[in-house]
Amino acid sequence: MERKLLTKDSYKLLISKIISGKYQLVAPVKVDALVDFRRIKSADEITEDYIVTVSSAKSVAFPRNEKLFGFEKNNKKLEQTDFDFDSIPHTVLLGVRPCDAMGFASLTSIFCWDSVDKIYTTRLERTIIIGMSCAKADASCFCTSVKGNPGNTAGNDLLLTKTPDGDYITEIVTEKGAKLVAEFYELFREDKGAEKEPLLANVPEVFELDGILAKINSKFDDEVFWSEQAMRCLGCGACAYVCPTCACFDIQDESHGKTGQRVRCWDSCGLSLFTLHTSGHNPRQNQGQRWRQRLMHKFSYMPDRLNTVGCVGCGRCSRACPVDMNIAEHLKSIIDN
Amino acid sequence: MNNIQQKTKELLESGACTLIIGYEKGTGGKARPVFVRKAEHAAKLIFDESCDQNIAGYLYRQEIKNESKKAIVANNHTLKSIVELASENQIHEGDFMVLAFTAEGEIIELKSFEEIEKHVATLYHGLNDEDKATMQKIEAMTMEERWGFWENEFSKCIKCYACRASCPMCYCPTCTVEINQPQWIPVPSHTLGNLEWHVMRAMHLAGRCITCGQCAKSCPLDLPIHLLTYKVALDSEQYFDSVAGTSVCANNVLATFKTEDHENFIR
Amino acid sequence: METNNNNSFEPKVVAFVCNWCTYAGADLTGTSRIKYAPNVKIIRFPCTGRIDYMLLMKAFANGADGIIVSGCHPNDCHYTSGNFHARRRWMIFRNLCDFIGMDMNRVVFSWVSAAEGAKWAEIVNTTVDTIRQLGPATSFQKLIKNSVFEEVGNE
Amino acid sequence: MARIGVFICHCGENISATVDCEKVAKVASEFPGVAVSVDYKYMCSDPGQNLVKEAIIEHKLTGVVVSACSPRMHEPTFRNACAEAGLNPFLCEMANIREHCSWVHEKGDATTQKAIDIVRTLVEKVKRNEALAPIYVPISKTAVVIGGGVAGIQAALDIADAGHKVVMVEREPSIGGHMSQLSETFPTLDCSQCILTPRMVDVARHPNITLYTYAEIESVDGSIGNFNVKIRLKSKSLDEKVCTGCGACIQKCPVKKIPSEFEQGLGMRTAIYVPFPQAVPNKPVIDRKNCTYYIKGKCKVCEIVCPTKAIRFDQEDSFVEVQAGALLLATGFDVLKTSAFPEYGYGKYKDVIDGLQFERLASASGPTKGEIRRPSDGQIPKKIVFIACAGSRDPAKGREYCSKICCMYTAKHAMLYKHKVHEGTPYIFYMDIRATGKMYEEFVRRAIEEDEVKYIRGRVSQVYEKNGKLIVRGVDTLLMGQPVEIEADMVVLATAGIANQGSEELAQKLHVSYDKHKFFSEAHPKLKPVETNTAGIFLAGACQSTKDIPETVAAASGAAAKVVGLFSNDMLKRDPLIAIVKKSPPPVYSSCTGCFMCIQVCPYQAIDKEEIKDRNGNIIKTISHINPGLCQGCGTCVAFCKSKSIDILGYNHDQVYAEVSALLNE
Repeated sequence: MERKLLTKDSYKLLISKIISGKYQLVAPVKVDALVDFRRIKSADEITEDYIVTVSSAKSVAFPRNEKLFGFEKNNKKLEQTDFDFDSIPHTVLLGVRPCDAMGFASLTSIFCWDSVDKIYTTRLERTIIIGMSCAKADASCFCTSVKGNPGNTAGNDLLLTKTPDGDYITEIVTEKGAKLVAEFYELFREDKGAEKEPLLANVPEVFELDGILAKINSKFDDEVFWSEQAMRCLGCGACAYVCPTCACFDIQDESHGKTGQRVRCWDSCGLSLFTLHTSGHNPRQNQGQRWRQRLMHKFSYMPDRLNTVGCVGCGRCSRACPVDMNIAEHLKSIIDN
Repeated sequence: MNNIQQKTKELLESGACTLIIGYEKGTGGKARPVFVRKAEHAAKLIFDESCDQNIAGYLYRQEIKNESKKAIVANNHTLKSIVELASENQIHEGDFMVLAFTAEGEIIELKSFEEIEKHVATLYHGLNDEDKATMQKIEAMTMEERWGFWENEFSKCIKCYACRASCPMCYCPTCTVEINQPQWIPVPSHTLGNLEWHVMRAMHLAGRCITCGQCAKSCPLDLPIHLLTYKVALDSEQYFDSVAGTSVCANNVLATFKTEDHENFIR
Repeated sequence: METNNNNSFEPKVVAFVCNWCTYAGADLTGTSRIKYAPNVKIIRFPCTGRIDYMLLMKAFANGADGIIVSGCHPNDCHYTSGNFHARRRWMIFRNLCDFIGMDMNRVVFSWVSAAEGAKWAEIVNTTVDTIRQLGPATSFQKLIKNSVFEEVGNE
Repeated sequence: MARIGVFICHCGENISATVDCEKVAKVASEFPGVAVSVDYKYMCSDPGQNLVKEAIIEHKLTGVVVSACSPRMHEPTFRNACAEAGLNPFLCEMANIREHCSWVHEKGDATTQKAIDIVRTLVEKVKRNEALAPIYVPISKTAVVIGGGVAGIQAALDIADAGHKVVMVEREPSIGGHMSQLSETFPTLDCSQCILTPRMVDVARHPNITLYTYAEIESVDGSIGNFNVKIRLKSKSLDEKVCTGCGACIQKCPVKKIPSEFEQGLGMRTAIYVPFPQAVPNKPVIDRKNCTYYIKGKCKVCEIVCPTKAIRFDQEDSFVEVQAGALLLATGFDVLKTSAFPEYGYGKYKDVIDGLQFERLASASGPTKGEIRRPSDGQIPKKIVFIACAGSRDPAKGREYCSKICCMYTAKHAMLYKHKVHEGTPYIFYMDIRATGKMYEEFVRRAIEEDEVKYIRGRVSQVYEKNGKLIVRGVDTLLMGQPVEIEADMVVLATAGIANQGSEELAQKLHVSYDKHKFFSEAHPKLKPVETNTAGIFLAGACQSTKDIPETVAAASGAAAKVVGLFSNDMLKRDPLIAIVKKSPPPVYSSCTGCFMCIQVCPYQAIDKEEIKDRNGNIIKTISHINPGLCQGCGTCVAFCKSKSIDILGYNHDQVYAEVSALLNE
């Protein structure tokens, strides 16, 4: 893979040039005590002091609310305003962790499964992902258990790895990445061939993925197992909403008087309403069944049908969970049990 | 710490209890709720300062209601919530055992709602210094600043409803947000709908919020939404002398009235 | 808040009133032919006790610039105590709204009896004047406009 | 799909002078769901109504908006018209563009636009209206009258005479109440017993009245039309069916020194007794607290002397249950008896008595046979001081209200005294004289002018005994606060009338509200003075606030009329605009979570609990339930319920939400 070097000064320059150019730049910034992605106006806003951002980067391609089309009722006639693809901005997404970047593959596999979701794909196409390798990890990280690693290039267009002297090793992963480098070629230097591995965080493997994949289906009918696992789960949607691969959505019409819009917004299988039928019947009656769905979807249905694991080991769900439903720990118990 | 393990072990061994709801050490050493059914697992249980999560909400969960002999390891927040939940007819005396702690850390069993009320009466009911300071800061702002502050906060809300799920007082099997005829709270998480949601949530907690702050602690985006319910709790106390979680037979502040209630804002 | 210097601004005001006192009072304003500003439109409720604070939120969310809530004077409630319950609810609600920075000058609470036709006209006129001075409820209107297109990058 | 008809009325020129009605009709015709929209000169005229009716049939309308005057004016008119054309009347709404629009605004676009907005709002509402039918509740045509004083007697007779069954429950061994204790009555000075006793006998004899004396209400459940009243019949230790009321037992009873309640402690009675000679029923009861047999286990003299062997020492309390359509509370009042006035020496000096005791002294059947003699030594007092407002209008020590009857009975007392003791001098200390009834002022004037009663406007500060006289110290405020001291032989306090003992307990059993003085509260101080806020429970007499006899009887007849009115139909027809607890499919059954806070909110006690059971009868959950017979449709519970599990027909969530939205958005 081709490598370049971006000095710390030219890194800042690159950011300024991107902002002043045709791209909008989205990067991690400090939002009070947290770090999250925001559109930024200056390089100073960016922070590097984070394990992962609170929210995943998925909203660049799969925003939490997406207006699919607008409508207006006039004199008993309905007029529709189609989605405006021109409104999708060209975006550079900076500071994405390798786990997050890997998540786009999962999302894409869902949004392009039987038919292609043009809005999603266009948003993703217009986004250049500049990843940032992890130098730190915490107790919730487990990317190495799902075939990722802190310096994984997959899903990135460029991957930066910060060296001790503050420069960035730049790996050019895709054509798109190469184009961006070409666009700002004057900022990139030749790589000195520094070793990347020692700069990366150590993320121990919590479980053996193949073991899970092999065993999880056999646990499906073990109601006691799932209900014990989900005993403390409160049934909120925090895990799904911060997850880089959760793709479930709801479709809502929002209207004021004669005008309105159809909106696609995030939804979560953890919420009891998710599967509630009009009849009152709920095929997933208890939290154990909903929790099972979450794990099965990621570790059985997606591998089976989409040939991809629906989890990138970012650990966000565990961090966001009010009751510490640590997914890695629960997965491990599938093997142990 | 050991006395909780010892006590619960005895309860499980003797068969006095078949389930203990308590705390254990979770990821990164932070405390989390745990359900212990076997005496040999009693060693998992901890009780220390990190156990500040309000876990009273588990008491009315159907799975747990079905358990006949259960005990809950209750911190002060949980105790207050138990009182409030009892006053709202959601939990009933004798359905569970309550293990609490004296100021000295001694484990005690509170055998009746009356004993819990008495214990709760000895506890501090106000806000902590940090929250007090934040409240004062917000109240000192101009109206525009306050709006700006909350608009920014509400814009971050992703409507995961962790605040609702973790609040022991949010026990409705069908929440108003789940009603779509009419759609009181928009499903998408835009600022306008988020604002409506948080205002409604705070209003629904009028006279019921025991100021544990669990909603904010649970928020993945760290929104200071506990201040909204605190505001309502403080007003309930200031104007109507109602403090939630102190009396099993108290009437809700908005379910009662006095003919001489304040009305200087009414023309 | 931007003040509106444009004279063309016509405030949109919703009045939530009880059937027995204020609705009848407004009828009396009519039969007495007392003129008032046409900006206020009435929604009838059986009692102030029925008026859900979420409807006030909905009024702002639908673009109202101001709100009047009005019912029977204390002790005059057709249902004896609906207005007392409402009064407590409003107290808590308006303090909460004030806390989040909503302009409570835009929400007028009043008691207007079936005999107070003139008071109704006065309440409407002063409310419309106040809101004319405050200008459109831009804080809410901004949220209404942005209600869907808020995503990362649009903060 | 909705097919709404919109009918814009010009009201002559009342509307069209300022509103462009044709434009309103045209714009409304383009609203979604509107099938027809027309304007017409006089919509309420016959041709106008026919326009509505024909449109309902021609366009198969599912809803109608008549855009005209206030619904308070013509809503019934147009709802009837709709019903005649086969449309449920509750699918018709009025858009008030006259009182709320054309009459209050100048002619112009803004006024027309407002009319359009109002019409649009009501169109959106009516789309969500439901066809409703009046609620019918079957009525058990029996009234339970609680209390057998003059109020209860009057009400019971009125209801019974109208052909309905009455069950009267009296706590004491005899009916009659306070009125039977009175001597003469103001302002006519006719004998109280003479007018009351025949009425008492009427009650006992009336084929429609069942009388339970020495009985109390044990419990009440149910609601208007169908109360279930459980009555405790306290043991009289006697078989009433066997007893002939000969009185032999009373004469032979060895315990003779029990202060008589009827004589207000001024006379004595036996342990087996009838309270007074004219008692109804005139059969004795044994006062077990004072009976030697019950205290010591032996005596039984009454059993020995009874010619019919009616005494039953081992009789226990029994219960009867009555299905009643209405309850009438006539439990009366009491007088403030306490040592509330130590400064007046009440309870300390035998010759300081209250007004009710004076009535017994003045009564021909009383302990002194109607002669005014002081309790201490039986002497005829030469000077009597009457003190009005003893405890009334006294927020500090007594009651802040005016007891209302004292001014008049004190004047009467002074007058009776003067009539019986011509040389005597009556003094009355008073604050104000309130003589507002028919012939009342004249009565007081007579006391002052003809009977020379000495009225002194001022308060008494102290009464004390000195040399066998009661020294009354007060001030005369009409003489610039000059101190007054009277050496009296007797002092009569017009003590405050207070709520009857046990009224609070009874109110709680019946779920009727009461004020801070424990008097029962009327449903509306002006418009519903004899109703309580619990439908089907009515009030008569002094249990609501102290009242004199004419007012009590008027209230009793008023309450009786309400009961008779209720009983005039087999079914109770009620407006269907009431609240309901929403149900949903299993496994939720209802979003109601059973916090039952709504029960506290309801002003009408219309909310109770409902158990949802599976087919084996196991309780799945307990939720709130609103009794359609009691709900008045205020909707306070609707706005209170957090989970929005309660809704109200006619103003439901969907309707009002749509109205807000439609009012503000085109």
